[in-house]
Amino acid sequence: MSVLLNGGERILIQGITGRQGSFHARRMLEYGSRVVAGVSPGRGGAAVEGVPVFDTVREAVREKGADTSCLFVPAAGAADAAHEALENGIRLLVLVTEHVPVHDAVEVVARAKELRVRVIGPNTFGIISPGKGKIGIMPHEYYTPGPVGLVARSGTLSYQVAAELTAAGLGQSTAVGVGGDPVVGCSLREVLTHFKDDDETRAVVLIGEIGGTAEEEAAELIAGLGKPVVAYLVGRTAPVGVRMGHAGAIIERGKGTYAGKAAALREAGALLAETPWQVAPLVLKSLRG
Amino acid sequence: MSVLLNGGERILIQGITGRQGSFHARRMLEYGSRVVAGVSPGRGGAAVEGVPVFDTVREAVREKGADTSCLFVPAAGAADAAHEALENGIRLLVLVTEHVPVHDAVEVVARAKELRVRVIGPNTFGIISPGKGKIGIMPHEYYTPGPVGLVARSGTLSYQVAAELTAAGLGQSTAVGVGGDPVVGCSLREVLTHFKDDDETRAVVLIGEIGGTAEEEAAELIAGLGKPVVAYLVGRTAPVGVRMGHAGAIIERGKGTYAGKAAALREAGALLAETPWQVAPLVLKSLRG
Amino acid sequence: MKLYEYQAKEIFARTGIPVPRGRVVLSPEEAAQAAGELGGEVVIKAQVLAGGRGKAGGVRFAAGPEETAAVARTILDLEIKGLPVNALLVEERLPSERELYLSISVDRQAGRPVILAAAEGGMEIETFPEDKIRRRFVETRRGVHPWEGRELAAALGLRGSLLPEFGKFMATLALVFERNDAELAEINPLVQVGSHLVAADARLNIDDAALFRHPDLTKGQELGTQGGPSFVRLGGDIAVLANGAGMAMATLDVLESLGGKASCFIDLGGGTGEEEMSKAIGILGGFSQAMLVNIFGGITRCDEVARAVIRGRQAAPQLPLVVRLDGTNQEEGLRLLREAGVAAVSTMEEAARQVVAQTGGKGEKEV
Amino acid sequence: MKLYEYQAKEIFARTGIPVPRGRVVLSPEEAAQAAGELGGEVVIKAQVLAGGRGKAGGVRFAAGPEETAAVARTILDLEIKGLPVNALLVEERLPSERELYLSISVDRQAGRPVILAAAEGGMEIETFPEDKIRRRFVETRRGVHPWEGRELAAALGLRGSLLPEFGKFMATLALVFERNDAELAEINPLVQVGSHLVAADARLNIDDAALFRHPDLTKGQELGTQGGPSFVRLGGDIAVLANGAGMAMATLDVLESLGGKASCFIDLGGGTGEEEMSKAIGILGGFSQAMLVNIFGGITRCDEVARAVIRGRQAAPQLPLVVRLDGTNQEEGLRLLREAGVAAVSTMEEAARQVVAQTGGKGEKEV
Repeated sequence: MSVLLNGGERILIQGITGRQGSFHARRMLEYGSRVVAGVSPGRGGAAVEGVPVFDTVREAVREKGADTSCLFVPAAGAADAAHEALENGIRLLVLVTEHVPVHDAVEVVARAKELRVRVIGPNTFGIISPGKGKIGIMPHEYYTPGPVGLVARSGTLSYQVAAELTAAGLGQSTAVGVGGDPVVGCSLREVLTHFKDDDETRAVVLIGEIGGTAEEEAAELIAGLGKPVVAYLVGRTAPVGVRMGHAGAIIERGKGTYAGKAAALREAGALLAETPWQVAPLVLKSLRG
Repeated sequence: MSVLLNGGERILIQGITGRQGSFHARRMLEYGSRVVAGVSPGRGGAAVEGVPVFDTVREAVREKGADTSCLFVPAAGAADAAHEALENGIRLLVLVTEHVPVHDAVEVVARAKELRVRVIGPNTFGIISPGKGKIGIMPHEYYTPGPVGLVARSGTLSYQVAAELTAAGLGQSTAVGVGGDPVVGCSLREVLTHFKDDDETRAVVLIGEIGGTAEEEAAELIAGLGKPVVAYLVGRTAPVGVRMGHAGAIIERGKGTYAGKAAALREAGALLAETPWQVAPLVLKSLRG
Repeated sequence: MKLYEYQAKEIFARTGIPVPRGRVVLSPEEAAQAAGELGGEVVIKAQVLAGGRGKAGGVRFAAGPEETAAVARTILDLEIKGLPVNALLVEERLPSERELYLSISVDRQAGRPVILAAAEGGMEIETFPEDKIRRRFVETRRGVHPWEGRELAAALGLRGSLLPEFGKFMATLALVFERNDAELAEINPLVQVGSHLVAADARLNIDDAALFRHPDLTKGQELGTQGGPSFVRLGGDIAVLANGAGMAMATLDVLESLGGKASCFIDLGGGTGEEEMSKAIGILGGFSQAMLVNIFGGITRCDEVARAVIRGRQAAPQLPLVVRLDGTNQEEGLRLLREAGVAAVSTMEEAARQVVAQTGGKGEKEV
Repeated sequence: MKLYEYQAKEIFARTGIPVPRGRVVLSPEEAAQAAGELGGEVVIKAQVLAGGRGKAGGVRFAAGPEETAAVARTILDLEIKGLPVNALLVEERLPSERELYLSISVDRQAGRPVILAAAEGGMEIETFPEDKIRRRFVETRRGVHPWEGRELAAALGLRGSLLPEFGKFMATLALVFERNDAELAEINPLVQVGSHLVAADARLNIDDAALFRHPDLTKGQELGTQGGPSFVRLGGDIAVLANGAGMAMATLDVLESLGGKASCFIDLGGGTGEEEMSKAIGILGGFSQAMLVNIFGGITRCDEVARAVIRGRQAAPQLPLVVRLDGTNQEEGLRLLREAGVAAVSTMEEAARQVVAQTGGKGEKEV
């Protein structure tokens, strides 16, 4: 078993004729993911990397049975494309697009809840179950199958940690990016519940950052998880009230400080890494321990 | 049994301190309806006709257990007040207000459906089960208990017909105004289904008018009703494309003509009256027949 | 309230819907000037609130200021369905490659807005075969997204860049519909010019009941908007004052079956004040041979109607008047009328027969 | 993007939220003129994008043009949290009877907007005791209705005509929030003047990612908005170029624990073009002793970063540079750097240690 993915997904790429869409369609196909269709309004009838392109999600679902979408549509049209997926029967939506307006994200996430569609992102690198499949943009060469479940808000930092784990001989059961934006469809906490039930996952790495209270809420589950958790938090040195990069990590109104998150995680029983290269040793220790 | 009302309603008057609200609160109390509270924002703590006034529906429901609202709030604030009722647990909402913008009515009706609240109106005279209770503005002196179920789009015309029925010795089980506006919460058709199941109702009078297709849709139920139906339609001489008064009766795009409605009703087995004073004789005939 | 084409197009353009370049003019001279500014061929369109304008000669083409002035003069002299032509819209003539139809209106039965689209345009939607029309209901709280337009466009057989173009267009029209409390927003034809879509015509009807929140749209409105009495002009000789649209229509039907015909009627909305009522009665008297007041008071109170009738009648004291009052505060109303020397009859039937008799109708036909 | 108080108030007023009479001025002379026009007592407020303005002397009262000019001069000479005061807002001083707090912001955990209200105002909401704050989540698709505001007002203990007033006020603030893609719309204090409510202060922060649909709000924006790289100034001496906010923060944390400190950093958003990247690198070089490029390419491609580094470096060729590239197209990136004479290190840890050593940091502290 793996988390969120089962390998049977029939994947649609929304925005497949774009630069990122076509590049990552090829990369997903290389990795063995079943990309069955693309959508690019006005480009219906074309093909990208051998994948047929449709004008609408409706056609892609009808003609190719797509049930999962990986969305690369630029920010201005991302919410529109996401709603198209939601209303046309897509069950898992991986919203890779960065810079989606937060009001748009609120609407997409709210509607997805009503329709019970799982949304990962926006601003996510996606999901990878090494050796089984991937939906997203992570450089899959750095991942390898194994016992560590990885969940992160940040993309590149999680690649760094995955690479460190792999280099230390620690493969990953599934790595999930919940997305770096303020409002996302799936929380750190929710991914932990999946790891809890996953036989293949024997330890969990949680990569968090300042801002919001997602880490504190996830921490509440750690004691009952039955698996060791290694947490790595960034933003310890970030000034208060300054937005740290695009992702919107920001300490506001006294919420979301490094100290508060670190304390919550530590008290819940997580081991805390202070650098990316401390993560793998702590995981090894916790698995032995 | 009676239709829509059971006499146990705990009635709230929204807009009770206004001219219409206070006048009709008194009239409802006179008729024996259980008016338990009024709402008039900013007037909380006052009393009208001995009925306590609250600032919010929330308080009226909490303090007095109101479950039904009769709404007199002027058009500009009617939708807001209606939503307040819907979100605070009111189960039956009689929207008397005229001139509610149709976009507002669409939202109120849609939300009521989600919450499974019954909405009568807007632009309705309400519901009366003679001798048992009334919620609305009809001049109740013209009604008397009896076997005729009456449903109408128009208010005054239905008073006229009720008076004719009463004068002919034909009392009414329940009289319902669905409201004269283009979009209403409860259709003629829906009221017919209630009359079908009502033991006290032995014949039904349906008062319709040109515009829309509510009468045609109601006609579909007449054959299976098991009770005679007398229909009276107005607007036979109305010019095409002209809005006939406030209520918005209008023949548009070839839909809603007198001829089409009359044919549908006649074919379904209804007896057609051509004047208000023909209704009672036809009912008598159908009950004998 | 119906807006003129040029008003509708102003609103469309402001919201982001492409419309032809052009402007509204009041004289042949202005028309010529507009044609000069626009250059090339122009289309000159009568600004009247009536359908069938094209068939009546109200839409014509011209090239250059001179021809435009001549055509403008001709159209300004027209009367279209009884309406004078006071203004013209002079626009660039578009090199249309395809004509479509697109509208949003409120569907009474469904209780929500519905979008109608067709891959043909230019003629009245009523004449379209049903199988050529695509329908899509609007979930109002969700709004209309461009993807819904793309699906509709695909169903109409549009391909390529027209698909996203139609999607944006439809979403924007839905915004116009929503923001302006429209009953109808219609583009017919919607034309394709190269890879773009342009609203060649525009209709926008605003819900009278919602005008209070669109102060910019209302100017010089008096009767026929919300709150006041609703006034409808007909063709006969009996002025009718009734309360409620149903009662009003019943009265007209009954008059007709007795051989009479109404000249006009006023539907007194529930709660109309005495002042407004008496003003309305004064107006009605102006073009009628007799007047019928037919009131069954519910929320309307008979005493107020009686006072209004007595006051309003002063504008036409010689006009034969038949009054029937029933319902709320009936006794007081009848007493007031008696004191003012106005006889009231007791039933609607009797009232209708009397007024028809007074205007020479035969009043004999049995109903 | 944070708006200045006067900009926020313009938007508030346009949407129907009452604000004090007043105007923005740039000099003591203009301030005096404004005070003369307003008459009576005025309040003069520094227009800076920083909290704690009042404590820093940036909000003061005056009466009459002369005193106003003097006060304005004083405030214009201030520096508030390192920011110069370039503009003042001169407003009528309101006879406030009560101060309230009202805001709408996006709640990350709930995934939707939340309204906060309190029956006290004027101080920072962070300092309010939790039990004085009333919260209400917004169902965005339904919008915020006045009745919700009335319920909140009742919960705050407001009575009488203030109840419907607060209801309308809150619904209008929600409109401002929604229509402007706000992250935060805050009124603190919201003051009662007679039976009315007025926004005495105003904060409006717009979502950078949504600025593309608010062209009216953006002028002279270059860095820091969506699409381009995100630039943050810090206090140290090492310029940091990283991709992804998480990686950037990790880099800063690691530098600090090794005894170094970043002068500024740029988060290259995924898919930033080479041109933009090299421009960003040029800017960074300007106020730093050394530069650290730390990239793990996912959607970012190492070869593009390498080209940008080589180009951008031309602006400061003497600046010590440490590069670490990993991930997508890594080989090509490393080859390009080698050819340009730039040595790349292979791990993040090594890169951090090298750059700290080059700026005199001890680089010894174990982590």
